[in-house]
Amino acid sequence: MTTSALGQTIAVDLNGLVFSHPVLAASGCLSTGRDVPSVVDVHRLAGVVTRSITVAPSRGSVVPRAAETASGLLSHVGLQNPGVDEFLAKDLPRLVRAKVPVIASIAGTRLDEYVRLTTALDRRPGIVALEVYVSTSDEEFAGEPFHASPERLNEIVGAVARMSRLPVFVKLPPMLPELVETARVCIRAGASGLTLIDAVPGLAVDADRLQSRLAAPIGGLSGPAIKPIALAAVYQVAHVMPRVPIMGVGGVSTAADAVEFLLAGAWAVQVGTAMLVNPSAPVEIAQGIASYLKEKGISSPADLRGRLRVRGEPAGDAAS
Amino acid sequence: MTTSALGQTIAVDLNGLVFSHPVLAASGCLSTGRDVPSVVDVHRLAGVVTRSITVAPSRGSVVPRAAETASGLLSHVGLQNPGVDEFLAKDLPRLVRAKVPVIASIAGTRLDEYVRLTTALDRRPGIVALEVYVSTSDEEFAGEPFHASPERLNEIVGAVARMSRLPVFVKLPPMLPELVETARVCIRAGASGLTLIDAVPGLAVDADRLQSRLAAPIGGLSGPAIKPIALAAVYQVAHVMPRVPIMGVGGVSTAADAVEFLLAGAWAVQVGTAMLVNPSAPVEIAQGIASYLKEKGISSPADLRGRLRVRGEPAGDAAS
Amino acid sequence: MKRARAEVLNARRFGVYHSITVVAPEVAQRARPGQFVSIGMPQGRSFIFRRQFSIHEASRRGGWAGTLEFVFDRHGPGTSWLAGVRVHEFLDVIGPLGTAFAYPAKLNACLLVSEGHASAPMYFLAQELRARGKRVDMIVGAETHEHVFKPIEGKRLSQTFSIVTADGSLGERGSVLDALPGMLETTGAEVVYAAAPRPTLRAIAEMCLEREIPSQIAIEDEMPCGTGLCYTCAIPVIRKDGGGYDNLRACAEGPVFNPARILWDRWIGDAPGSAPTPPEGYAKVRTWPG
Amino acid sequence: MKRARAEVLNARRFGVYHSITVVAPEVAQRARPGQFVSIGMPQGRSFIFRRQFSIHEASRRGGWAGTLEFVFDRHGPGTSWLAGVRVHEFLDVIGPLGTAFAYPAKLNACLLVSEGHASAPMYFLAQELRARGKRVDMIVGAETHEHVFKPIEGKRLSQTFSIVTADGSLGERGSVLDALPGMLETTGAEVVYAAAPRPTLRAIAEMCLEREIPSQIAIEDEMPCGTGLCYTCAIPVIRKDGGGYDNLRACAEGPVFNPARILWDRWIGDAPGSAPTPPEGYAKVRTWPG
Ligand SMILES: Cc1cc2nc3c(=O)[nH]c(=O)nc-3n(C[C@H](O)[C@H](O)[C@H](O)COP(=O)(O)OP(=O)(O)OC[C@H]3O[C@@H](n4cnc5c(N)ncnc54)[C@H](O)[C@@H]3O)c2cc1C
Ligand SMILES: Cc1cc2nc3c(=O)[nH]c(=O)nc-3n(C[C@H](O)[C@H](O)[C@H](O)COP(=O)(O)OP(=O)(O)OC[C@H]3O[C@@H](n4cnc5c(N)ncnc54)[C@H](O)[C@@H]3O)c2cc1C
Ligand SMILES: Cc1cc2nc3c(=O)[nH]c(=O)nc-3n(C[C@H](O)[C@H](O)[C@H](O)COP(=O)(O)O)c2cc1C
Ligand SMILES: Cc1cc2nc3c(=O)[nH]c(=O)nc-3n(C[C@H](O)[C@H](O)[C@H](O)COP(=O)(O)O)c2cc1C
Ligand code: FES
Ligand code: FES
Repeated sequence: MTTSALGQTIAVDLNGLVFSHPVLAASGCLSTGRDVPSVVDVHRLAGVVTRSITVAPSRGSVVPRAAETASGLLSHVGLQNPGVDEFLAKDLPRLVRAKVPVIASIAGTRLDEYVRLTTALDRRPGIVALEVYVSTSDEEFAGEPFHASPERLNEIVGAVARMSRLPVFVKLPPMLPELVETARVCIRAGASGLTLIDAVPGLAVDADRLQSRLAAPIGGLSGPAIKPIALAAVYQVAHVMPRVPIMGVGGVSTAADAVEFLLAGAWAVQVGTAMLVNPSAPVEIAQGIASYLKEKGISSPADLRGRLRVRGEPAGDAAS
Repeated sequence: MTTSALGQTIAVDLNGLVFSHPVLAASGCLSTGRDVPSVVDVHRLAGVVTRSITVAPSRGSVVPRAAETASGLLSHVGLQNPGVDEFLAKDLPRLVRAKVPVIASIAGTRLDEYVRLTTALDRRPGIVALEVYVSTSDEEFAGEPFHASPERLNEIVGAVARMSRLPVFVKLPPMLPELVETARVCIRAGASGLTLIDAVPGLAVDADRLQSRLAAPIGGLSGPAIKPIALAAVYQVAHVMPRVPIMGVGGVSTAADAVEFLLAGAWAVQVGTAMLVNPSAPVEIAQGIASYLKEKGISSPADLRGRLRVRGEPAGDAAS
Repeated sequence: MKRARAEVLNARRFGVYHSITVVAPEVAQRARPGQFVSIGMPQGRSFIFRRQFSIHEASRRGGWAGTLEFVFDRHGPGTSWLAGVRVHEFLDVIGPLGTAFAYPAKLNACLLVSEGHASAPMYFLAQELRARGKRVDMIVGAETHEHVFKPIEGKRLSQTFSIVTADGSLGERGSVLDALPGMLETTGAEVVYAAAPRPTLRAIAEMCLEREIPSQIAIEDEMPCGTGLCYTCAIPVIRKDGGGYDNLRACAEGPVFNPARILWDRWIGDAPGSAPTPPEGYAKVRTWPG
Repeated sequence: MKRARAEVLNARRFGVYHSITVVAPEVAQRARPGQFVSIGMPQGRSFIFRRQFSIHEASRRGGWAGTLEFVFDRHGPGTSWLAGVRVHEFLDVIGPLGTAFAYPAKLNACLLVSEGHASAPMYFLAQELRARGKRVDMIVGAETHEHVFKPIEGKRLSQTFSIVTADGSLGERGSVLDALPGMLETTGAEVVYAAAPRPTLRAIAEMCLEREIPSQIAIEDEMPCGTGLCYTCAIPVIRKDGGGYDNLRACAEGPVFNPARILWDRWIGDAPGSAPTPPEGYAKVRTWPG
């Protein structure tokens, strides 16, 4: 996207990974590159994170896969995707043709799958980074999600980082209370950055029919409802690792939302649910960030980082 | 509340702890018993969970303490409360006079504080149960919240349970991925039940003023936004511990919401944020549950438990 | 697929239904029966999904050229909000979306079966079929006479117009499923188009399969985006080569499907177990459009 | 404190302000100047907090008996929604809430200082003071002439009525702080009442403290509930015995406070560091009401 029209450069540099502006499409909300509807101006996005790609094609989960909640979307698509081979053959070329930087999100259930995915994707033109999805259940380790075990996380992220010449981002849920510790494990294992946050586990119930609204039945909560949760995750990690690039994601719908993430410590943002509601949201947000910076006389998005002033003093003053 | 008018008894029995209906006021949304506004029909509540009480009086945190988010309230009151002695002298008698069962929420920063609180509150007429707040930071253990360490949780909950003749509920945040494991620790340590969930850590940012909206700056997110998260927490724990009473809390605003929690596995619900918006919410919700049961021909709230049908099959069918 | 900030030209009611006509030439020009529009909800609401509505009429000619109409009844917050939208306000419209009903090349007698608001696209379809010289018969079902969708227009558009209401307050008492066998017989239907809630659709599809009459159904599953982005509106559809199935997006590869290719048992029903297993007939049905 | 489903009797505009009058006899009867009402927001919105508005007028007698009026300008979603509320609709009203301005027992000359929409309660207060035979003078500040709150009524209610606008489009150019010293002098004010944004309130309070003129301020901090339940609207107020302070609820123990008892430095300002430290005068001020 040309932002020179706004007289403001809003390019961002995530330790070498440069985007023309700070707004990417989040994983899962712009498929894998096929069938992108014409109402989305793909070439004006800073980048596209693909729906998480698995080794084998996956049909995803049984319907219903989505339910509306208060200011949120609960969904469980179950990583429906064509598999890495077909992605490379059919999807990637379309994204390359649209001249949009691609971040390939990879998901496995075993270490060797992450390795295979990394090998397959690493040197493909058009792919500028990998995003490691670690919320899948670990088939080699009691079915717990990978992020639940520091050892497994270290192993998976370490293998991907070692095999890849691309920047590697790890996508984490807003896990409590170990988020910062888990983030540290990822960075020590070799990750270049983090994507915060994955959708938050949630359940929706149809009281009238006495049934869950999703077949899964637990899905991921996304959209405006989770923005404060995502902001807290970004803030907490950025606070202790100011030099680690973070892509903030969760409820970004407007330029103000994006600025909030940048102030909280994100280096760029990803837009998911908002794009489903307003397909041109990412482009409008990028334009809005440029206007905001201009109005505030701030020279670049990076200058927002760490600029968040905390109101008042630390909480909890004891009685005297 | 008399529900005989509705021709339906909606009393609930939490393994011996009996409430006239399943809707309580959540901790922190009806103070400690003083200054309850006349628009709240205290005596028609199934019970009141007090704002968390500490040994010493606490002034709580610096303002601003609250911000509105999408379908949510972000707040950090910092446990402002009069301290246990004044609570017993001034607040409890008022609640007793209102003839409402009291669940005393207790919060400490050291083991001995939990012990003191338990001793002080345990045999006081009017108090029917204790709710242990474990999101405070552990002064004896690096300042991490108590729920972060299974050992400390075991110690604290064990001590409270041993010293108390009352049912003891432990209130947990929707911690990921260890929620079920943490719940197990509490029950093994002697807790009679669980309260799920505490508000979810969140941050709100004022982009225009480049500052956090709370002084804390991280607060707890509550209200409709978090309902799916709370439902998932209840469902996951209830699924593996069907005989452990759970009080569901998080975004309950309507009778349908309450029914959703009961279907997900809660034995009762607590209402917080919704009461701030609609002071008669708990009473209306209780009446709505009665109507719902009547309409569906279900004889009691307990019969909703475990009755949730999961739509379709388990998620994630592999491609063939 | 175009997006428009479309002015509301007309907002009126008939029976329990609300009708909105918007000025959206780029959408109207391309619209075909079975396709739908996606309407963005206003800001500041707790309900965020776009809402999808079948195109009831798209005027490409005359004084109304460039306008399109959709019709709805109040289900929940979205349609309640829409019911309050007034002339000269603007709507965020994306369309036309999805696949359209295919017109039969050789076959002639078309039976259109629909229930409640799902009848909305059928009138547009009837017009287009008639313009192609086809015979059109219709069955419209509804809960009560107030839910019967435009009976007068239906009569005008079709050879025979059969009304069925659950309470018998208009036409026959019963459901469209009661009326279907007889109408298939009396109208000599060669092709069936159906739009209705899922259980009814399945039953219609099976009646047609048994009789080897090709049919097309329009699906109204929940669609958060409507534009093909989210992949949550999946329908298990048997591959053309018969080897396995794919989860296709109802909003992009649908909403019109050949029911013979839908793997109904994998596509969760509202009362699982209650629907009959698909008859043997499945394989025998010729490819649509016949 | 009563809750009412209150019918809107009148909804009109003056300048940038919107005014709503509701029928709420139980609330109106009890209302005193400085108190406020809490209005519930409609369902289905993403903004859920109740919104608080000062009582601008409460009619206990005459044809309008049992009604009360509040006035607002559009800030955000809540007031935008309220601006669209029409006559005969119903609002969820709780009130009267909070503490009222105290009337001076012996002192006479009252100066009322306010800015923008915070002027709303001052007209009600002026009436009540006049009914008690007090001298009333007013300073009303605003950004532009369009934001000046009811200048004609102000003139009618007060001995001298001083208008100050930031852009000089009406009255003097400047802020109420520029006008205050002069007015204190010329009116011989013995008592000051103020309602304005926090930084202005602090400055007014300090000017009064310096001159040892007792004052009362009305606070408009964000209040999620307004009814005293949530404890998020805390204000650090020095105890009567001078021993420490308590975090009192602005909605219940306020919104009217004696500024001499507020611990301004603990109560976060909008531009911390920019406000001067409280003058020595603090301790000298006599207890209100003087
Ligand atoms: C392709 C398509 C075309 C449509 N065309 C029309 C039309 O022409 N006229 C019309 O009135 N409606 C139509 N619908 C349905 C309409 O889009 C939904 O009912 C919409 O969600 C209503 O929004 P709401 O906020 O009023 O209700 P919601 O809050 O979305 O729903 C209210 C209740 O209805 C249930 N519900 C919602 N949508 C569906 C559904 N599709 N199937 C079953 N239950 C549902 C919800 O679970 C909820 O209980 C169409 C849907 C699709 C996908
Ligand atoms: C006791 C009391 C009496 C009040 N009386 C009146 C009145 O008579 N007339 C009137 O117009 N308003 C009055 N207010 C203010 C009004 O209640 C708030 O501005 C309200 O939040 C507006 O709702 P909104 O959704 O339109 O804006 P919001 O979304 O709530 O706010 C929009 C913007 O204004 C800021 N904001 C909101 N409230 C305040 C505040 N109190 N102080 C500083 N910044 C704020 C928000 O941070 C946000 O940036 C009163 C407030 C209180 C507490
Ligand atoms: C329909 C849908 C599908 C998603 N699929 C994926 C996925 O395949 N991989 C992934 O890492 N995240 C996935 N996500 C999560 C988003 O990338 C994002 O982390 C989350 O939705 C929060 O951002 P949002 O509020 O902007 O949507 C998906 C989200 C949605 C709504
Ligand atoms: C203003 C406020 C104060 C609260 N104070 C406490 C508290 O002292 N102790 C506690 O355990 N939970 C406290 N909570 C959390 C609530 O009890 C509840 O767990 C949470 O708000 C989710 O429920 P809700 O969505 O119904 O509000 C507080 C919540 C709010 C909004
Ligand atoms: S509704 Fe989003 S892909 Fe169909
Ligand atoms: S606003 Fe809730 S206590 Fe004052």
